Amino acid sequence: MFQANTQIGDYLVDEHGRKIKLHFDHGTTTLGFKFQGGTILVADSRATSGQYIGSGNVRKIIPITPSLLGTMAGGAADCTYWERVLAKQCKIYQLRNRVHISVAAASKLLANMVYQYKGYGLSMGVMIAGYDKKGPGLYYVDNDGSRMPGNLFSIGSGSIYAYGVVDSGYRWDMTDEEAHDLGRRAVYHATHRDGASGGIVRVYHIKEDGWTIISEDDCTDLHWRYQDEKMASSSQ
Amino acid sequence: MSSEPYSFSLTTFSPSGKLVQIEYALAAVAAGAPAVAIKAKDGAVLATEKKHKSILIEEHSIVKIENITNHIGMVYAGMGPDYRLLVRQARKIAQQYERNYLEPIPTTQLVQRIAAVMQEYTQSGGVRPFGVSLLICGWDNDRPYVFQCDPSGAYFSWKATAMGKNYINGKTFLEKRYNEDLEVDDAVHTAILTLKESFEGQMSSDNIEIGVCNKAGFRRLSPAEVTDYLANIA
Amino acid sequence: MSAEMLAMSEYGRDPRKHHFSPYADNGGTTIAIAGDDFVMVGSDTRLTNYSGILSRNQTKVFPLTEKTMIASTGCWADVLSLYKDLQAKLTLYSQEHHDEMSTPAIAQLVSTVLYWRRFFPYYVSNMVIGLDEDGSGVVYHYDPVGHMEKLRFSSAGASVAQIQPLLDNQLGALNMKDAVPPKVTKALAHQLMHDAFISAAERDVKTGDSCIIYTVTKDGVAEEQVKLRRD
Amino acid sequence: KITYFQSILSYNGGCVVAMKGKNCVAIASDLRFGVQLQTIATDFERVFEVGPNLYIGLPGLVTDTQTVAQKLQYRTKMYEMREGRQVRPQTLMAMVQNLLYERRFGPYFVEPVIAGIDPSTNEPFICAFDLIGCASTPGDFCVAGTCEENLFGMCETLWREDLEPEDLFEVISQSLVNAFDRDASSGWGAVVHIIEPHQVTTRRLKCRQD
Amino acid sequence: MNIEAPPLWSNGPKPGLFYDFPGRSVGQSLVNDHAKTHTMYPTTTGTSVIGIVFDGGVMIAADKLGSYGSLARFRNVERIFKATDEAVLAFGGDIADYQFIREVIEQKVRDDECGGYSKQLDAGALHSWLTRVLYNRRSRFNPLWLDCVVAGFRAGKPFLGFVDKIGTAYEATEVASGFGQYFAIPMLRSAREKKSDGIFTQAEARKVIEEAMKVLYYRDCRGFHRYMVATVTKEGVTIDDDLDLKKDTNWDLAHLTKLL
Amino acid sequence: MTKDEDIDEVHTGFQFDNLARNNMLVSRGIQMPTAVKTGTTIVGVVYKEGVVLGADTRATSGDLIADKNCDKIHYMQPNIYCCGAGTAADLEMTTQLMSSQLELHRLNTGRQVLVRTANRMLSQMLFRYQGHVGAALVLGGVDKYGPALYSIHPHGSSDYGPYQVMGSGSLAAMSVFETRWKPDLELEEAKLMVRDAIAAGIFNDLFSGSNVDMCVITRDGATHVRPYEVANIKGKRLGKYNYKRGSTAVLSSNVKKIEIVSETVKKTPSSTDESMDTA
Repeated sequence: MFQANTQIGDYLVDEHGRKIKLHFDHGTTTLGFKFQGGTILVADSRATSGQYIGSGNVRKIIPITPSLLGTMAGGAADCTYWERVLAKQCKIYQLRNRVHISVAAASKLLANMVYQYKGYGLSMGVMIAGYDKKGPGLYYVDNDGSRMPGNLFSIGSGSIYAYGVVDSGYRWDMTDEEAHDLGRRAVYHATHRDGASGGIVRVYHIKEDGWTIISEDDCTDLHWRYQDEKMASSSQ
Repeated sequence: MSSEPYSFSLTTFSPSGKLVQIEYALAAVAAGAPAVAIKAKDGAVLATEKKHKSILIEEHSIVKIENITNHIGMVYAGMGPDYRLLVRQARKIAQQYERNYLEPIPTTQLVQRIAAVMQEYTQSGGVRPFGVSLLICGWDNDRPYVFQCDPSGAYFSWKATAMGKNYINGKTFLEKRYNEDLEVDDAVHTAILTLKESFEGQMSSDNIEIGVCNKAGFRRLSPAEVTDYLANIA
Repeated sequence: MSAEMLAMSEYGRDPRKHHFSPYADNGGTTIAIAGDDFVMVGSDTRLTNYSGILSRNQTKVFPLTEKTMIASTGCWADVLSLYKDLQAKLTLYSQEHHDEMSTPAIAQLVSTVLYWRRFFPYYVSNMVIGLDEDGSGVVYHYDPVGHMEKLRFSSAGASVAQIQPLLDNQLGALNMKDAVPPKVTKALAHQLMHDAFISAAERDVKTGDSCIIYTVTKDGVAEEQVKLRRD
Repeated sequence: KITYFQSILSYNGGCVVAMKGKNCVAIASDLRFGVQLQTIATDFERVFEVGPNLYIGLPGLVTDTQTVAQKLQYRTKMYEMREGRQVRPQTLMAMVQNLLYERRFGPYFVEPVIAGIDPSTNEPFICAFDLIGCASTPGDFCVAGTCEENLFGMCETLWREDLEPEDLFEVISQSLVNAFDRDASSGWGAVVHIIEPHQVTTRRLKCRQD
Repeated sequence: MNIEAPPLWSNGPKPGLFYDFPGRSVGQSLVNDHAKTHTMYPTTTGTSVIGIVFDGGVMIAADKLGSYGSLARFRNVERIFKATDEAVLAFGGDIADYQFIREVIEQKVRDDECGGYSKQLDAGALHSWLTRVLYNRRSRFNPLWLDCVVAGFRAGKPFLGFVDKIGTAYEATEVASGFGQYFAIPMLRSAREKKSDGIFTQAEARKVIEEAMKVLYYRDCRGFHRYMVATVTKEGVTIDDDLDLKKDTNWDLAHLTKLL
Repeated sequence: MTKDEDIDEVHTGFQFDNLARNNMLVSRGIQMPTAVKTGTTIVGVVYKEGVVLGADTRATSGDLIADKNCDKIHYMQPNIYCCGAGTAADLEMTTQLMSSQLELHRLNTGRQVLVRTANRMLSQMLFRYQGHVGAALVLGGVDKYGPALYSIHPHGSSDYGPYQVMGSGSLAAMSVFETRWKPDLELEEAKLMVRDAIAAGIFNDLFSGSNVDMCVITRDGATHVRPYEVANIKGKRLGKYNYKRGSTAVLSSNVKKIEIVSETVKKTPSSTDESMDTA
């Protein structure tokens, strides 16, 4: 199906040299961190095809098992497809071994899968997060097959803004509410500054008993809410 | 010219604060064939005497009243060749303005710019002032305009004026005859009569020229039309 | 400009300078709107190559099952092949299962089929529309390599940029104070689709001639054709 | 190679739309100043006042937006002083055309949009240019900027004849806001000028901030 | 411009930038850079084919020139052939590819006959089959450089279809390839629009086809005056294979184009 | 010394001050934006007493229709008109410039301009720019030698003949003339032929569209009819998109009153015909 020397891009003009606009949807600010209360994943919901906003309502946090989540940054189809494959593998693993797969193993499976396609032009920057017997787990996996564990990742074109906010407020011993708010604020600020992030800020929390959706707020509501807070605090 | 003091350069002031070359240019104008301009209620009229040095000259081969644009006309008193250069300049200026602003040049703007050209020749090295005064009439902004432009670069807006040989008589005549309610036809008559003040010999369509400007634009009258006007006066 | 067009034309050039591309952009626009018990999908009927109209009467919506249709535009050769491939797969499925595949299952199938060509993609803008198991309308929208999204309304193809903001505004009630999304009736869906195609035909050279609007309900598919500009 | 974006015209983002109404015109723009996807400022005005009821929007590369705005200011002020009259919209159109076409082979990356009311006739006037000064003067609306396709779609459906100033405001605002909400490089606030013979109403809109 | 910033992860976007998928950067330069390795081109070519549906049948026409670049190399090439009683095919593009596919189709038809299948291939079937063959070759980057016009019957109804070298296929009441698309299609369409019912008789169809072939001869440098017309009706296929336009052409105009 | 040109900041000739910067951008891989092109079908035909010119009215930028009703038949002189295809700005400015030069020529010579003069001046100008000024023209007019019709190509070559076509729809238009043209056409025949040729372009070429414009030039002058025929009517919308006043959320509002020193409003009769295509 694929010849290594055939980069499809060479043919994205028609025979008269006119460009063929082949845009893939892709997604953009995702954030994940571990703290005393588990793992938090936050993501925006915008998918852009070129400059055009293809969708404002994409689920960039993808359930893999009841205790595992994956995030999506890069090519939307790449992430959804391979995380779907991963979900299947995890299910098989569970059926074979009668235990939930660990975060480490799941992320390793994914990294191995995409490593086979290294150089083929996949575009993925994902986090695999969950909770297993070692406690909260968080792994970064990308399309080259890189995989690494960590306490805090942000991925996507808006990640630099999210890092700024989350780094300034991050403590291991945050309460759940503080963690939710920090994640939400970080991604909100990323959506404000990054053109390719936006829509809805979704906050997921993974604890021992699985993941839950904490909140899904429209960026615009958050903006005016935070704006009001600023006004209120400055007027005091 | 070397006999004159303060003329070693064309652009040097005399102690009394005059640029004598400009005065000489005005003298050339005053010696030129008379020209008249009258603003009427619904237009404006230019007229000039066009006497030929020899009866052998083809009368209508030379014209003095020229269109600058569709709505602006011009005539002169003084030196013909200088005038023709200014006509070409004026046409260029008008065309350039129209290309810049997609709107026919307003008469005032044309006058300003042509006056600037004339002024430049009073101040630059190696040139002499133009030996002509211009009468420019045009129609824009729903009304007629009449301007005079002198070799110095000075310009004036007139209700009616005359220049060239015997211009004082002409002006005096116009001061008597002019009124604000003139229509173009009357203005043509008045213009012819003004020329007559100093005209020697029999006036005919061969030796005067008339241009008329109104809403529809400026045009030089054909010899036949001039003959008609002359017949009406006689 | 004629010189340029001639240079571009097939036979105007030195034969050795022909350039092969497996892709072409054949235009076309589709819109889909889902209601509670129906789903409406429309396409324009103009098929173009780079400067001319190949056909004035080519729908871009194809039936997959009795309650599912696919709307695809883009590279027409890919559209036809994708459709044939899906037809084959659905035939196999129905013969194996003695049942038609459900709309959500087809939606997932389309995503996977598209992704299988990840490194030599089908150049198509796709929407799968149909009735789900509860009989309510659904629209699935795809990018060329199979990223799928379930929506209530969407547009795809050449004029998507012209049409989608209007749908957002009129059906999503975005950017209007105190407005709530309206209940999507057949009349509303039809009106919006009709007006959106008219607007698109005004501004996009690749959209025009006419539009065919299909309404899928549990009773079957109704079809209506509306004339558009032909220039 | 820098990266993907459609053209240098969308490097900084921004869009402008102008519409005719009944004895009025409106011109509106977004307020984003970005560098590719990074939003630098959300209060960047790209619509400039040229005369009491004459405005010009200059979407495109911001450095050129500012240069062209300044050059036009110079030219229009000189015109006003020389001729002792206000610049008419048609005259401004000619000026812009010349300014842009002079750089036919090294263009400014702006696509201006003019909206105004002719002071002598009170006729509404709108026009739009491409980057080398080809003017089009439609009777309904003009759009330019990063999301012009989106804007065309909105305006084409929403615009109708004889809009009163208040209705014109709603139509132009809804067209603009919904159009740039589908565009990653414009938005973050909008400003709308409704121009009537005797007054200009300027409103800032509450918009999405992502 | 933050152009030198490293990507956020390998193969990912640089800060503040879009993702850059391989192949995103499309442009003229790519065409030229890779033209050598990936360009396939026709050598001996045939130009336009035109076709039209009339009341009770289909008619197609093609001239008989095989061009080698600008050389009018072969002046008696048949580009139309009868496949079965219900299908004729005409081809523009590379003559060698045409002869190859013709061979294949003729063998298919013979196989069907020998196999004793009762139903012969009709135009609809051949059209569908061609779309698969051409799309398949296109997908392997080894295209058959052809524009195919398939005329005849499908399920007893007149059928006229088109397939190009990448598998773009459609049916229409008038089709044309090459320059025919520019010159002939407008003529055929407007001729049909002038008829209130939009239906040509066979004689009318023949007339517009002749007109169109004439214009193509006048204006297409790769056009020719000798041409073939194939007509498919219920009665079967007739091919007029030795037609000549020369006597109908008029070059008086030449005297009026002296440049002043 | 300050000249008028400096005050107006208007230069005769092209400015290249942005060129270095723009070339730098190109070298960094940035795509240059495209200018509006008028894909266009334009034609002209000579008939017994004069010339009929025709054009469509669509201007495109890429696949987008930038202008639905642009005027492609440009005035050159009372007896000469010129249709243009190619880069819209080039056409507009080239014809404006030439029209003004021809006007000077007319004033300075005091005679009606010959069509051949216009042809020569245009082709010489385009030749000077070596095709960089992207104008493809059909030039027609009537002078003392009778009707004349030229087509001029962007590189400066020109072509004389009884009918001419240009633009992306030219091939479709050509098919009409090739089948129907004959010497000594009557006016009505010529108009119909031009109409059909433009319509062929409008309906078959994607980059030509909207209306048919026509200009008939005879010895007595020219009549420029715009539109001659509305070939396509915009469909009627079914919905009414009225927003309740106050629907749009406003952050701030400011009203600036304009002091009107003197007001004389005159109605221009021509101002209504622009809105023709918007119904």
